[in-house]
This record gives sequence, structure tokens and C-alpha cells, in this order.
Amino acid sequence: MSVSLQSEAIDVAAEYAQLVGDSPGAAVATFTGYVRNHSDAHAVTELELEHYPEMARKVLENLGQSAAERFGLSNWRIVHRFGRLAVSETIVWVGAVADHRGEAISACDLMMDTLKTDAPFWKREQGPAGGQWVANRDSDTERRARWQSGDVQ
Amino acid sequence: MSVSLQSEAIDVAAEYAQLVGDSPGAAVATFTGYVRNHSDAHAVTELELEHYPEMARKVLENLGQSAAERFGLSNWRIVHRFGRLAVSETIVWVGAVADHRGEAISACDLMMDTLKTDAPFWKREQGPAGGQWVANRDSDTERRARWQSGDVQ
Amino acid sequence: MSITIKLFSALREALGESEFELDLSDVSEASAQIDVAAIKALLSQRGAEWKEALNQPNLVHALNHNVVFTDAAVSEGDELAFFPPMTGG
Amino acid sequence: MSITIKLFSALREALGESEFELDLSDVSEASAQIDVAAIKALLSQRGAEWKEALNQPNLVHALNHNVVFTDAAVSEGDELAFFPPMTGG
Repeated sequence: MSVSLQSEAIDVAAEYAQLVGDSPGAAVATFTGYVRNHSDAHAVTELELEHYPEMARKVLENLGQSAAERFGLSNWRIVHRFGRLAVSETIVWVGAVADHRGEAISACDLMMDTLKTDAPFWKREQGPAGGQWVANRDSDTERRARWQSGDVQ
Repeated sequence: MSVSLQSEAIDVAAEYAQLVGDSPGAAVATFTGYVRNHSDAHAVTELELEHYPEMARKVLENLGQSAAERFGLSNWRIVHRFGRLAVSETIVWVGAVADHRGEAISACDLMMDTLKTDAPFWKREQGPAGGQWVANRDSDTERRARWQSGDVQ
Repeated sequence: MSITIKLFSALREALGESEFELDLSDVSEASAQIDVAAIKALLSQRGAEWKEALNQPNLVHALNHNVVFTDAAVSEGDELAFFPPMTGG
Repeated sequence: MSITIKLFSALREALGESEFELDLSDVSEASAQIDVAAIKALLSQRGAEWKEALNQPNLVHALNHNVVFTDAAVSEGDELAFFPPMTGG
């Protein structure tokens, strides 16, 4: 039940082992996001992630707790990086432990959707033509709205 | 893009590393199922998983390929155990790699739902009162039906 | 003509058999096409346990590793399996 | 009365500042309550870039780490941040 904001690469195996512990629940879902080597239209050679530390921690803790209450999680973890990231490096990792698979998977889905639109991080892509701030996606806003509309249980 | 049926415990970290490889896609979702120490009404001390090997392999390969086509996966993996399993041991692991998070998460969700109702495995729980075959759940059949009805994209 | 019968889980346990060859020479001479329902009827003659086990409402039939309805036609060398609903994962 | 202003991402870059104290003594004497809209109006007087940056349609305002509308009241010691829509994850 914790959040990490870090500049170091995410050790997915270590995070998983710590999330699950010695006596795992029945169902564990995880999601990992990586830096892609391309954006919609151009190549990406490096990503820079700016963040608002105090607010980011608060938002991520709140959304982990919301997901835990909504889906009855016995454990959860959100790790988000900041700073300079090379192509193929980890950006974000979320994990959820629940009694049933639907709850664990939906919790990861919710945490990622909410994180994308509510957590104060901003991506700047470095490419052949220089740096460029990434624009937010309408599809992210729509995915976020599903959780309020009752489209998803 | 492969299936493993095995009696040995699932090495989640090794499976993850092999699924992702050297140049990961943008989005990786995983699900792990463990043996619970309780069923609906009674304690469980051990689980025995019977399976129909040739059919299980075929069903799991088909459902991995279906998920890959439906969600444009660049890689997927399904590992399912058989034989005697102690409490807290792994039963099943699925992983999906896609370009976007929604596809990777939905693919894991679909693979698990389909696997539960379509793959020929049968659980027998060992408890204080002896062994007992696990009955299938209506909720599993309902979750499975979502993927045909268009409730889930 | 003969086929392979496989039984799994509670069915295997109740009937005390997991796999056997079923000779259909007599039946195949009598009727042009044999389906899963005919095999169930034939096996049900083996006794009360067989009749009960093979006529439970949730019984699943898999012919050559594909789940089928009882009207599926059976051919020489086929593998026909009977089992309760799956509970893996 | 003074508050802390923080700017992030493209806004920080366009305006060349990331954090500063904003003295509101004059304004707070004139009006009983100061809201986010009033701070935006005040900062917009700093020049054309400020006016443009602070009036873009998607601007997000966070008061003490909570996203707020422009009618949120601002108090002594508050931290008010302006930034474009988030793009993490």
C-alpha cells in the first residue's frame, strides 16, 4: 500500500516480490509502462519526465487508496519515474493484490487510467527535431471517464 | 507467443523477463493466480489439479492467438500448472505485451476469463474433511460471456 | 470401428476408468452414422453409475479436443472425452 | 498576505520561472476574498506571454496540491500551481 517516485529504473521483479510477500492473496495483476521508440509521427530517442513532487505523491496515494476501497485490495503499489529516460526503460509500474482476478485486474486498469489524467507528470520527447512536450490524449480522458459513468464495475 | 503446462512452480520473474525481452513494447500486463488457504466455506490445505494435456495445450494456444489478434499483441504467454499444489503456490500466469495499456490489460482479462471456462483443468481441494472437487462458478460463466456480448472492448 | 473414450475429474473417479477403447463394430453395422448421443446411450448400458454420470445436465463432451454437442458425428479412431465443467485458472 | 506560485512543463518553460512568492498585500486590502481567477488576472498584467499562457483553455490550477476551479478562494501561505494537462504514465 505505497507509492514510490524515483529517478532510478524500476526493478519489476523486486517490486513484484515485495508486493506479493510470503503469503500471497489469490490474485495479483500488474502493469508496466515502457518508453517507446516512436511517438504518433516521429522517432523518440529520449524521454524527460517533469513532475510536481508533493502533489504527485498525494494524488498517487489517494488513487491507490480509492482503488483499494473500491476493489477490496489486500495490497497495492504504484511506482512512477521522473527525470531522463532512455528508450525501452520503465516509466511506471502498478500492482494490485485481491481475492479474485476481476478485482485485481480492474484495480490496475483504474489506477493506470486515473494516473494518466490526474497525476502531475509531463512528458517531453527528445527526437531528431529536438524536444517537444507531449500533448494529452482525448482517449485518456475518455478512459478516465468510464470509471465515473458506471461503464466499468 | 507460447503456452507452458507444468508441474513445477511458476518463476514469475523469469517468465516476465522472457516475455518482455530486450526491447519491450510500450505496455505489459500480467496476472498471477495463487492457491488460496480457504474456499467459500472451508479451509484448504492442498489443491490437486487434474488436466487433459493435449486438449489443454490446444485450448490455451487458441485463446492466446485469439487475444493476440483481437488486441494486437506483440507477445503473450500462458503458464498453467497441474498436479499437487500447496497453499500460496502459483497456479496460473498470463502476460501480454501491446502498444497501449488498454490492449495489454484487456488481453490478460480475456485470457483469464476464457481459460477459466474453456481450458480442461479440474481443481480438487484437500481440506480437514477430505478431498472435494471444486464446482464451477456462475460468475465465471458470466464473465466469459462479456467477451461475446460486446460489453467489453 | 473403434474409438478412444477418456474420462476426467469426478467422472473418472465415479466410474473408475480414465481411458479405454470402445468397439463399435456392432453399432456401426446397424446405423449409417454414429453420434455422441449414441455413444452415451451405449455406455449408459454399462450400469446405473454410468447412466447417471453420463446424463448429468452439465456434462461436457470433447471430440478430438473440441467441445461438441451430442449431435456430433463420431468416426473411426476418434477420441471422445466426457467431463464436468472446467474449474482451472 | 503572500502565496507561492508554481509553474510546470510548457508553462514554466514559456514564462522562464518555476516558483516565486506573490505579494498580495495591495489586493487583499481592496477585496474581502481573493480567488484563483483574481490571481490569474493579476499575473496576466506581467506581460503578453503571461496573459496568453494563463488563459489557455486547458490550463490546470492546483491549490495546495488539489485541482480546483477558478472560483477557489486563496489564503495566506497557499501554494497555487499552473500547468498544462498531465501526460504521465
